[in-house]
Amino acid sequence: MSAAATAAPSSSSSVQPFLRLAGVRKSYPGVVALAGFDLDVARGEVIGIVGENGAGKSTLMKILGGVIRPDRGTIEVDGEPFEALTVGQSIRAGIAFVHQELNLFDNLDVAANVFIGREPRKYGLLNLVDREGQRAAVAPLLKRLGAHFGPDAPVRKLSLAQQQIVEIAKALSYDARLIILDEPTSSLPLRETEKLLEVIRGLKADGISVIFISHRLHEIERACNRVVVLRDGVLAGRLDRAEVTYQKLVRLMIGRDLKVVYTPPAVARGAVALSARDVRTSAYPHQPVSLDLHRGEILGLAGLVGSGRSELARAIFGIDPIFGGSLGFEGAPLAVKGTGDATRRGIFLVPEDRKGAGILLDLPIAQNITLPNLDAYARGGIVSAAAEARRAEKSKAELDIRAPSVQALTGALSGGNQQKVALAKWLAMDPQVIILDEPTRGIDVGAKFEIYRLMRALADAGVAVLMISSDMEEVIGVSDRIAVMHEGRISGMLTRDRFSEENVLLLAMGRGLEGEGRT
Amino acid sequence: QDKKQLAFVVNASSDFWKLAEAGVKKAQGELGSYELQFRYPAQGTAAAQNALMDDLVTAGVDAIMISSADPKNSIDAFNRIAGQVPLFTTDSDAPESNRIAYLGSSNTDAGVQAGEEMVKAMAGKEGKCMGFVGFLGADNAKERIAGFKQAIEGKGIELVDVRGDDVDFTRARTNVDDVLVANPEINCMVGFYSYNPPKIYEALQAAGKLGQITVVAFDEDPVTLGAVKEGSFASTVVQQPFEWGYQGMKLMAKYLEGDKSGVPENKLIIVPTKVIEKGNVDAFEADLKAKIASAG
Amino acid sequence: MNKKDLGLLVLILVVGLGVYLRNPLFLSPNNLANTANLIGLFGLFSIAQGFVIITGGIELSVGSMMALLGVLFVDMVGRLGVPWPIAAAIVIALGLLLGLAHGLLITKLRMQPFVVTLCGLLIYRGASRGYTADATAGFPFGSTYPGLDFFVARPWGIPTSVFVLAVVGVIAWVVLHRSVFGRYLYAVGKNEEAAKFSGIRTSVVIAAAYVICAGLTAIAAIFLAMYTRSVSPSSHANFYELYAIAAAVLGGFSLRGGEGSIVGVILGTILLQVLQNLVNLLGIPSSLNFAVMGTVILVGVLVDQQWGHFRERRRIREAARSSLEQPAE
Amino acid sequence: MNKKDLGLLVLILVVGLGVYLRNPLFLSPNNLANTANLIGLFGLFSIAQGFVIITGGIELSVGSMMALLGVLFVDMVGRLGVPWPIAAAIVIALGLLLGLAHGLLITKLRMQPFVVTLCGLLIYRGASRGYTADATAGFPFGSTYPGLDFFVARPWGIPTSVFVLAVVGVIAWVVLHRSVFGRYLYAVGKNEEAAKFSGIRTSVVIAAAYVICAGLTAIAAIFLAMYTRSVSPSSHANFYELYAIAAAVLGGFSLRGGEGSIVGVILGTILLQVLQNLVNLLGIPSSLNFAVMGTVILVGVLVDQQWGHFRERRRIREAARSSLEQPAE
Ligand SMILES: Nc1ncnc2c1ncn2[C@@H]1O[C@H](COP(=O)(O)OP(=O)(O)OP(=O)(O)O)[C@@H](O)[C@H]1O
Ligand SMILES: Nc1ncnc2c1ncn2[C@@H]1O[C@H](COP(=O)(O)OP(=O)(O)OP(=O)(O)O)[C@@H](O)[C@H]1O
Ligand SMILES: [Mg+2]
Ligand SMILES: [Mg+2]
Repeated sequence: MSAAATAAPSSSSSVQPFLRLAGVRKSYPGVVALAGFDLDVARGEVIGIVGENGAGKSTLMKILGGVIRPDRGTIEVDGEPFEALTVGQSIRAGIAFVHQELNLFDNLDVAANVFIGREPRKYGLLNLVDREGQRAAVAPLLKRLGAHFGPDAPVRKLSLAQQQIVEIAKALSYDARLIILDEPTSSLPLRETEKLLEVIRGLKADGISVIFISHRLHEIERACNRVVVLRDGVLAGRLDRAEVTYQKLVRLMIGRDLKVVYTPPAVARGAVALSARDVRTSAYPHQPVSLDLHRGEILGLAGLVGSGRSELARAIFGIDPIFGGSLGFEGAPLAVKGTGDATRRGIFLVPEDRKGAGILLDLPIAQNITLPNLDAYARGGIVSAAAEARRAEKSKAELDIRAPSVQALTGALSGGNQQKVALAKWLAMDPQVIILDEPTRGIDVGAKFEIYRLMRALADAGVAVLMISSDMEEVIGVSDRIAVMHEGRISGMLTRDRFSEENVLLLAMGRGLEGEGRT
Repeated sequence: QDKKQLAFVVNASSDFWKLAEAGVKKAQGELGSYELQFRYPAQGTAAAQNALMDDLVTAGVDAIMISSADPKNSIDAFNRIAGQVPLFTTDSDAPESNRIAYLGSSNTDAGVQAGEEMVKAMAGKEGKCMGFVGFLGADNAKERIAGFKQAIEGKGIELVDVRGDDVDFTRARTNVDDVLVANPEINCMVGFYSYNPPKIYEALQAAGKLGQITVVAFDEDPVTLGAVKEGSFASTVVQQPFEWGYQGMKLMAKYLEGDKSGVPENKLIIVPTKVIEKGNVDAFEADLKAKIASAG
Repeated sequence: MNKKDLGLLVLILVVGLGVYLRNPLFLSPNNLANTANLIGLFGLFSIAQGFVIITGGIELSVGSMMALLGVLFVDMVGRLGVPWPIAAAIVIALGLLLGLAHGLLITKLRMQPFVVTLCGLLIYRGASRGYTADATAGFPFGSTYPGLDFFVARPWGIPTSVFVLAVVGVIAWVVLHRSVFGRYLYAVGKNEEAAKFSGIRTSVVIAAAYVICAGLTAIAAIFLAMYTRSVSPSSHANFYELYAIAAAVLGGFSLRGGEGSIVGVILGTILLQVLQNLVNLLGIPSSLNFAVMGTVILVGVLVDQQWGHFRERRRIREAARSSLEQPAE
Repeated sequence: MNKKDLGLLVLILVVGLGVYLRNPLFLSPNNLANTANLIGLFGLFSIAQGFVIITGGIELSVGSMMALLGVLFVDMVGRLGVPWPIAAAIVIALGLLLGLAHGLLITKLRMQPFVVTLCGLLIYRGASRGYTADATAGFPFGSTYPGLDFFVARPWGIPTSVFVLAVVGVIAWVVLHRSVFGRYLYAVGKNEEAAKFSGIRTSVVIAAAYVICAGLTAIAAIFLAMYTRSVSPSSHANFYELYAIAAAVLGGFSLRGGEGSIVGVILGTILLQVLQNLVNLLGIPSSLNFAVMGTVILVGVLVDQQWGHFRERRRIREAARSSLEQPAE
């Protein structure tokens, strides 16, 4: 690709696009993440980018955000060509970026996070932060996104979903001309997602371009003018709004048709494996929660941001203390003083915060997988590298983890593959009860259905599965029963015959179902 | 507090000062109407000592005797203290300050004595000596070294170098070990601080060179005395810290009572250093034990 | 003032009251002035340390740097006859340069702060000892230098070091808690990577922290040299970095970076100095000095922390109980 | 042996060769044995420190603990006449207890390791000084204790401390690099939260690291006490924790936890001791001891690291180029 060729205006569009990528390439040792990629983004256009985990979406975005340097290719922003952008250049060029992984400072408050790096200042040379101005600017943004916290809230007190909202608010606060959203909805529940889609429409109307990456294809369908499909670092197809269908997207992404059938209902619901009686957690000590989880079933746990689902899961797993009530396992009382007590009985949790708690980014894949059950791969306290590698290879094949080798650092994997590793470490053991907190957060459709299949297989094998999810489609498609939480209590329990988006939503907002009292 | 308080402030913690403490205890037995204190600073620095003296004066002490870690440069602090209570120096002096008097030995004299002992012990042989000390820059070290050099001048004996160890016993030992390796020509050694001779002894013992190298020591560490008794060391030069503590306290008490006759014209009360060698080491040791026992 | 600082203040007051009851001279103007002087002096380099700790770094060379700069200052003024304002300027400039060197080694050559400053600790100590050949640098007896007693003067009974600390403290507070640069310090300390993604020039911010630290340390070095009036390079300010770090940690700084307040580090300094003073005032054997200090810090931090935990738990438990009595809805 | 260790080894060989050329006595059996003895001794507590550092913690009380345990050991054997194996057992048991106390304070009461062990540094130093009322503990002249020279013996010219270090080193290597517990240590050091979510009892792992550290330190304390034969509590092993930390950091440990190797820390110890030895052998003034040590560490780490960077860059550049030449698929 010569410089002359890239500089020449493209024949297809007479208007100069806001952004033009040509021949962008990026390789890591052992992987070609992007193999020569071209992309035009016009003003006011919402472009969806989809692709399997590891297809190179985030890599592309990081190049635009100036976080990494491409090996070659050119980037043209508003007519100005660059070989590579720095973070500063990218920001100055009007590109705002919501990273796939959160990049917040939990020692600062919301407003400070939103304006980090470009604080409104006062007193000229003294360079003090204009804290009032900051707050005033952030409050409406939060409102627009439907957040229930103020600009002064310390970020460390926010849940993951709330933090995601802060990230989005941050991108919106830039006077940006292009906003990149790398899986912004991965942990956002329905209502907040709706708000976001609304915001995107507004941006479009203002002539601001948006690049929207998501594994939730329905969102892509609804929000985008144009969809670009990436596969293995190369362009697999472009679809205009009119051509976009779910099936087509899937075919382009994974190269074959995918039968979108959600899993069949439980074959047989077994005995109660895990029971919670009036359990009180620190987030909502005044709200006792009672719940029975049966063997062989997948119990969906739905609710809005901060409804206390994750807190409940953490309490059951022994991370957080329980302030009242009791847990039972197999009919006997269960005391969990630490995670060891839970894992010893086969009660596992895949946490929502993958990067911070789900896996160790700095360890090889194999070591992550064997970590919870290391004794099984050791003799006399000495770890057998061979046994470990065998197990890891098996998991890699079973879950189709895309990585150069099982000795690769987990942190170098794409988000979706990291999630598979987080799952793999429990599946390599003998689960009795498995709690999955947002199990498909950031996972591509192919893998998603793979995980649903795995969950169902587990349930059919008699495992009790509790799935916390904010993805409405998933909750309704996968669960055998749905428990809905509202502000720390179970506001309703739905059986399959009463599954509907509307019912889940009503309960999640704390209203009773039509024609019924509260459960 | 109706009893008058006298304080004896030392420069660092070491066994040496235990003897002075014994002397102070003996004095306490005779000075019933006084309260005597014996104070170690938190660190062996002049700054810590001066802060300690400030605090003592604040706490109502009536007279202080100090062994300063850095008398030359503490003159202002001394004068500040001396302006409030009578101040005496011991061990190392600050003649320019307003202290009432100095009571102690002369480090230069002690160094000279050690040098003379070395000359005597070498008995006309050529000597290449290595010295060992804690702080090379400290006054007492410099004076002792200077006195030693003065005495060996022109006697065919040379002090090749002095190795410092910052009062780290490990380094004190390593220094001797390393000198034995690196400087095979060395045939005499001097340990200037009280813990140096024992380290010399141990290193020589480990290297099997006891008796082959002539050693002159300072102070009365049990190992040093043992080595003298055994004949491994030629001799050791000892000060009389017990007397400093004892006489010092009596002197201060008398001074506070208005009797200034104890302070001579030149304001120097020199308690002479003694040479301990094979002949008098047993008597010295017995005396030492008795003194410590007397303090109880 | 946040809750942590408040806890520390209470601890200081409790200890102070205890000492006062045992020996009322604790509050005598003279003793207060002496202690305040040391607080001023130690506070300066403890704040300095705070700037580095907030970035997740550490500055271990504080004590050695003070020895080197102190030796140079005293030697220049006392032996070479350099007018003291010039000597002070040289010393502060040298301090800034050393800080810059640390900052560059850490940011440009990506060395661990611990390694860089540990080497600093060794090298500066060695350099200052080599410079005087282990002798003590001091002023000739009876010499006076017009204006130089500024550093030891006590206008209205208050040592100048206290005034300087007050000024530096206020500036540092504004810089750390109100300025853009301060915010960057917090951001860099919490997550350097994310700070970089936010367009913050993290290397500049971190290097600046070391420069500020060294600059303040240089000022403290002059005060300390004037307080001791002589500098024995082998022991001068030995391991003062530990005091500074202890003051910062007591004051709520986290060695992982991103946490801490100026009020906290000053309170930490006060506590440490009161503890030192207490040992001398109460006639506790000096050998126990360290033991007392260690015990009070341990108990203080423990109580402070457990108290917070305890209240949090009680709050939750009470919420749980109250809802039991009147079942929710 | 990884690449970092190799770099360190090369540095040691280069320094060693340099010293040898200037003074061939460097390689004399006597000097080697002397240096090896110190390496054995310092290696023990440096490995100990490594166990704590790997968890992301720090143990600052090493030096003070060695003073306290050393004083007790010498006093028990020398003054109280306790048979030495019993005294040794008591001292090691006490060490383990202190380590357990640190571990519990850090894990159960969630205090910062720096604070806990800094208080330990102060308290144990104070306690040992208080115990002897600042006197030096020593053995009576000429006294011998059957079997006690084990600690200073040199069978076949090799000091026993070296044998002990070899044994401890091999065990530590297996534990850290091959065992389940070692894996847990790394995991906890890299991300305590994630380790907890994997069902690891992180408190137990961390507490165990402090216990191991204290246990090894206690053994080193006995060796050191037997080496100096007398223990002056105010200065004995003062700030030896810095040596230990320096050895670990030189050996590739990261103070953020989760990184480091046993081979590395032993090589780090060797380098530090060779540097100490060099000063005496080359007749460099003692005052420059520290300056030499600091400079060599700084240059060594710098060269090692820059060399690593350079190779890494080249590797990435080559990967980029080669992938360009044969486009994937
Ligand atoms: N720092 C890195 N080192 C090595 N390989 C990397 C690194 N970052 C990404 N990769 C690899 O580059 C490829 C593309 O990753 P990228 O994160 O762009 O995928 P993605 O399309 O965003 O996937 P996901 O949907 O899972 O987020 C993957 O194979 C990944 O393993
Ligand atoms: N570390 C924390 N400290 C204080 N409050 C917290 C913390 N984490 C969560 N919370 C609060 O606890 C409540 C319950 O949060 P939890 O994460 O359990 O909810 P959730 O239903 O899983 O929601 P989400 O979808 O946000 O994960 C929320 O109000 C949240 O703000
Ligand atoms: Mg991605
Ligand atoms: Mg949640």
